[in-house]
Amino acid sequence: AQPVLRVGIFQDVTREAIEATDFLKGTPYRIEWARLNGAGPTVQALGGNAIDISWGLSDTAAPKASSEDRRNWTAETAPIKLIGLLAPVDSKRYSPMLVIASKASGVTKISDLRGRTYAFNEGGNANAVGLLALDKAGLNVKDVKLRLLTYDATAPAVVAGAVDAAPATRSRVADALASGAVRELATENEVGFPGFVSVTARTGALKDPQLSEAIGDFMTRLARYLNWAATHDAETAAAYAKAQQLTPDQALFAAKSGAYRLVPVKHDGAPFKAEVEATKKLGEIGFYPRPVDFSTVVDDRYTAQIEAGNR
Amino acid sequence: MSTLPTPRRNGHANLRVFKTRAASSKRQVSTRELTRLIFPLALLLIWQFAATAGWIDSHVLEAPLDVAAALVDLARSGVLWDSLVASLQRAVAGFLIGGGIGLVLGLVAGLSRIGERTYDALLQMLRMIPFLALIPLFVIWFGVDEKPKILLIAIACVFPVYLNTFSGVRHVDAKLVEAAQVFGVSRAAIALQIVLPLAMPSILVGVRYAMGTALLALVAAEQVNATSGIGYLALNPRAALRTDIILGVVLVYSLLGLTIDALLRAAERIALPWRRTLNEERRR
Amino acid sequence: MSTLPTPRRNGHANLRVFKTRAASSKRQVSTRELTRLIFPLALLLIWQFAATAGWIDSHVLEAPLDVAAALVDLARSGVLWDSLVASLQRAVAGFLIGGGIGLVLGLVAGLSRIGERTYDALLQMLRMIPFLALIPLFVIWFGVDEKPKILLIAIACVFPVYLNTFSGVRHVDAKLVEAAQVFGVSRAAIALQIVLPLAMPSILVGVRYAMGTALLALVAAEQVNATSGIGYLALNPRAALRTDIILGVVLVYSLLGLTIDALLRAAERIALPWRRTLNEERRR
Amino acid sequence: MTRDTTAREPDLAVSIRQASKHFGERAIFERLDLTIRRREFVALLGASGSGKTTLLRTLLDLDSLDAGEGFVATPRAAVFQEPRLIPSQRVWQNVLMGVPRTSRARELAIATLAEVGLTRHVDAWPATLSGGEAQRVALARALIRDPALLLLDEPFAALDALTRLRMQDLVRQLVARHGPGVLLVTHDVEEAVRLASRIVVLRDARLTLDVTVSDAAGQRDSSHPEGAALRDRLYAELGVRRTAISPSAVAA
Amino acid sequence: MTRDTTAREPDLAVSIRQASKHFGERAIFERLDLTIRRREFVALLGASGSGKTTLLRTLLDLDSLDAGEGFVATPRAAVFQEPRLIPSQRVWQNVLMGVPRTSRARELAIATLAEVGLTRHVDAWPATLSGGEAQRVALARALIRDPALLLLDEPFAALDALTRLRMQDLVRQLVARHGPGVLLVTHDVEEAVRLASRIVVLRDARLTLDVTVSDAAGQRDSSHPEGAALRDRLYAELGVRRTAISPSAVAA
Ligand SMILES: Nc1ncnc2c1ncn2[C@@H]1O[C@H](COP(=O)(O)OP(=O)(O)OP(=O)(O)O)[C@@H](O)[C@H]1O
Ligand SMILES: Nc1ncnc2c1ncn2[C@@H]1O[C@H](COP(=O)(O)OP(=O)(O)OP(=O)(O)O)[C@@H](O)[C@H]1O
Ligand SMILES: [Mg+2]
Ligand SMILES: [Mg+2]
Repeated sequence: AQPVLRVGIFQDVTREAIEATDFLKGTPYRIEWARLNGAGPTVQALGGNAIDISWGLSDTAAPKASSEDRRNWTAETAPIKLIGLLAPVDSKRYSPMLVIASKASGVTKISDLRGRTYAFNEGGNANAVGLLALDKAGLNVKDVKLRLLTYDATAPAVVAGAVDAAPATRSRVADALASGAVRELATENEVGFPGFVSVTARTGALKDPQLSEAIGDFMTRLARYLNWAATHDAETAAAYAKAQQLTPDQALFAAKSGAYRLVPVKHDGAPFKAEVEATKKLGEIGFYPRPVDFSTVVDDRYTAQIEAGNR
Repeated sequence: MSTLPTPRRNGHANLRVFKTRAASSKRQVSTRELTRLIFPLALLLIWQFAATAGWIDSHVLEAPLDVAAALVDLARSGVLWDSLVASLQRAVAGFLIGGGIGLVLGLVAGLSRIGERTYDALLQMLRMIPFLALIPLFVIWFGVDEKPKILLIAIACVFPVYLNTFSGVRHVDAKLVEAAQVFGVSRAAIALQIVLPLAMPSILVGVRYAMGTALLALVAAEQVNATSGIGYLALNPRAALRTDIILGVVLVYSLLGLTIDALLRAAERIALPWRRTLNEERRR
Repeated sequence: MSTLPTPRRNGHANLRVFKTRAASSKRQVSTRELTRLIFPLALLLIWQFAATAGWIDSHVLEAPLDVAAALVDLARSGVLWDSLVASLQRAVAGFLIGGGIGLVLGLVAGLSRIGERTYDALLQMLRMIPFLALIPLFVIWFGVDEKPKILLIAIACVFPVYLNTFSGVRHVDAKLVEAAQVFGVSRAAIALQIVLPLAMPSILVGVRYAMGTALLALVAAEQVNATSGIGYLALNPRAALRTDIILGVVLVYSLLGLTIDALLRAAERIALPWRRTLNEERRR
Repeated sequence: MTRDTTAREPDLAVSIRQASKHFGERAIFERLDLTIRRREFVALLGASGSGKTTLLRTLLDLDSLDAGEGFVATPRAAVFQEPRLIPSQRVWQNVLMGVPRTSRARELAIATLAEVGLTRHVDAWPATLSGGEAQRVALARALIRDPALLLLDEPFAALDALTRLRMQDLVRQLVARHGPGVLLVTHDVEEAVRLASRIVVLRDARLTLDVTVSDAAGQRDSSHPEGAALRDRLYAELGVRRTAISPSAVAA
Repeated sequence: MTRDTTAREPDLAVSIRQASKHFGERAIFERLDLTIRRREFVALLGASGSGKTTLLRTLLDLDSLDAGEGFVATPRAAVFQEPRLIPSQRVWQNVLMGVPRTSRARELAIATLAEVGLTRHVDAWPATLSGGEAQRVALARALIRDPALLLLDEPFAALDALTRLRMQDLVRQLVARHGPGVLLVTHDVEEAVRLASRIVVLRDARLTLDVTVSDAAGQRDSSHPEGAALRDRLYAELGVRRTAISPSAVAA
């Protein structure tokens, strides 16, 4: 029988956009999609054998889970591993994550945040960016009034002035930025966050030869598709307009800011080094409760397949 | 019990007379039912008026008409309809399973102390488990298909029905049950033909609540691998930016609430015919 | 109503005798109460046994002892205790506000048709609104302090109490109310001294449910700016793969459920003394 | 209907005219006239299901008329056909229903309960009372006050002969003391003859009989010819043929 | 207590010995012996609150004894002091409580309801019945079956004279037809004398009187000396002094 590859995603539009193209046609395996709301459920689904790979899980999720477990994972015991990184195509203009402040707060730079309210949702990349931003300005969480909010509530809270500043996803605050209700303090790259998301696999799936092969094929196709999509905003935008009821402008913006390339996690590559660097930093400033060795949650076996797809 | 008339002070009181029979005709009653909607509609009007007059910042609260517009958009694109169908299927399935289990467990525990001793404490423990916290476990245990969703809804529905059935059964007039015992009515017949109907007012409260719970549990259930559904719409990451869509979904839920209310009122009239006669009599 | 004795077949039946008075003494009753816990404890034992025997994968379901160990860790670090205190304060405050409102609204709507017509439909609509979807709106409206949390809990508590009070009041024996009217008892006294106590069984079901709802609403409420609290713990993203912590929190909730159950049983005995006498009589 | 007859006739306890009441198709009473003055003790006889309770309910403002006009004096007191005790209140609290809770109130309740022979049950819950005890509590509840109109719906039905005589005496005393208008529903012809100053019979939706009973005429005495004749007439109206002259007059 | 007396005495409907029952400190009956044979019609008299209903409840297995031993025949049928109709079932369904629902069952119910004069109310809800009508439904419910023991707790209390006579006849017919043991609680001495083959009085927790009544001795006739003596004795036992010989024997 045909093997089944179960792929976790975060937004339906991801699936709709790729299925509108031919990149996944004729796979020797069947793909089952699972939309999961957030990093927590995704990690659980991977760990609980509900999905095989996640497309789009934040790069900090696996190291975070390792450092939060009773003991740090080793390369052998890690139940999930990053098998590829997704790098923003245009991180200058469409840097996915940035730190914003509400206009009313009068905050213009990060160092102004001392004694002010500062919000993020705990555990995810926003948390990491939030801490790195403070660190960059020589502050730590004790210098601000921390407000932990849900992901959904963070941006509205800044816009409404309920908190002074917060890390946020650019696409969520684009309108508010344009109207001047909030102002940009820093992008993720500026504060030293690599800004990758990942393709993360269940270790059990990697050990299964049939599935592993399927994943390899999928990685090639994914890399090809992403390269194509980066130059075909209009098509992706159409998917956004359909799935999320966006206006053409909004959809185009979402497509551009959602454009990524798939890069391997091989140990000598720049992305890997950036990640190791960031992981060390995040361990120091307390995002990870224990120092983590990034290489324990990485499997670079698909380097060749990814590079094939990128050619 | 109908409205209490104002007590009269010392002296004399005229007798009340109802001149015409027509006053209590069917049509009259259903018009009266509609007066229930006056207040919600009035609130809606005030809200719209305040929004139009600019007293409410649209960032804080969108005007009803804008909300309606967002809903119309959703409806036109077919999303709303698909979501409703997908969600209602899940909700109904979960409600039937959970409500059925709650009813049976409540009936048995209410009727027999052995049943109560066996599982009442367990259910009192289980009912406190926040189903939101169960989502991770459910993903691990049951994967990401329909199963965990329906199960989650079913679990949420068990408890309101169970609690109300149990209490309703326990407070059925023991004298009536005694009479039935004396006349040799079987335990099953006592349970089904006497206790169940008499506990029905209480059970229907549980059902009413469970129907609501089923829809609420959707919001949690549809966080996992749902591509449509009103729960999904409610927490759609996209929707978080648009208060008009959030409020639109809220409005959809409210209307479902009204529908459930109407259903349950009808069910009450059908399930409690002996009360209906009395109330109508008394209302005159 | 107590357990039904098995109906006897044709012929003769011996009379039942209770030989000693001691059989119904206080101690006896409370021992009997403890039998409620046998079944949950047995389940726990089986679960532990299955886990030790290796029948259950620990990734899927941790053994009770491991869960307990995780809890002990949490407790030792002080997190558990702080969380409990923080959460219970919120829950109690929200419950008192919401339950109080539900009680008053239910009583008024149950007693007067005008009250019912004015706001029953509105409440039936409001109760359906998924409070998870409300979180962003609440942050916008009420900020990120304690206010939105307590409000969220209060809202969740209004409806179970309201529905049960309303139904309980409506199903109070109209004959008793008639008698009180005839004897010139004031409306307020009828409501508070006659209807309220008689509707108490139903109201207590609502209270029981609302106490659970208050704790459940914590999970949603404590997503907003909480750094402690059992709701926060329940959905703590850190616990992503730590089923032992998730289950530990679930266990804490269960134990709270048992506590609430014990409280409510005591409340029932106090609030319904006239039923207590009867039941004890009948149990002998 | 709204003209104020009170001012003109302060002595009336009940005055209804042309009153009609239907349940569905069935007329319970039709164009019925009834006047009861203060101090008047009216006994209402009638077959089971003839509408006696319904008539009392309209006088108590619990049912409304389909047609007719009239008024009733307030305050009213009643003993319903069932005891209607509040199960959540102890016996003495039930007796004090609607009575201002002054410091003496409980004493008063206890005294009244003593009169109906329930000293032992002052603090009992209604659900533990026997049928006759519950009925006596309901009676005590009516006796404790000073009504302008007293409505009694078979108040002695569940009582043994001795207790019944005592209760009848209590009602007589209350009537002598406060002089309300009384309407007593009973199935016991002897009881009616012994207590009432006027007897009416409800039959086929009308008051088919309305006779005054006076001590002077010897009507209360079953061995007196007047008394025998009255009894015969009442039994005849109720459809019963007496095979023997049968006054069951008993006294404590 | 468990020895099987049934085999030896199939003719017994009730046999209890040394039975005691307390509520709290109070003894309702103490070391009470009572035997009722099939075809025996026992009337139980006693003051309000003396424990008659409690005794019936133990015989119905609804209350248990504190001490004593005995057995009662089954099947049993009963008319409780209150009607105890199921409000959620129509009158005819109430009558058929516990009766197998054969195709003829409803007809049978209608026929029985006709006998108690409730043809009109066959399909009514119990809550719409008058007090006497409800009591007659409860009576019909007992009359429709063929019990070994029939327990009647003041079954005619809410009925007018005429209806009461009819209902008494119906009970007599049932007893003649099926021959159950009967225990009838009543407050009406005349009724007891007229119906019963034996009369017992419950007083101070004991059966203080236990007399057989026979047609032959003229005891049922109030004008006969034997009858008058029996009545005097019963009234005396109940604490009532008869001012006049007063048989209220009436017939339809
Ligand atoms: N709510 C109702 N709906 C329909 N019929 C009713 C209702 N209430 C009473 N009735 C009918 O009206 C008739 C009169 O009832 P009512 O209770 O007044 O009788 P009553 O004279 O008091 O009889 P009893 O002596 O048996 O108490 C009865 O036949 C009864 O069935
Ligand atoms: N559950 C109970 N708890 C305490 N006392 C009770 C209980 N049930 C009955 N009693 C008391 O026992 C006594 C006997 O009650 P029972 O009902 O047997 O009297 P009865 O002879 O049937 O009187 P009546 O003729 O008034 O119906 C009463 O005084 C009553 O108050
Ligand atoms: Mg009546
Ligand atoms: Mg009795």
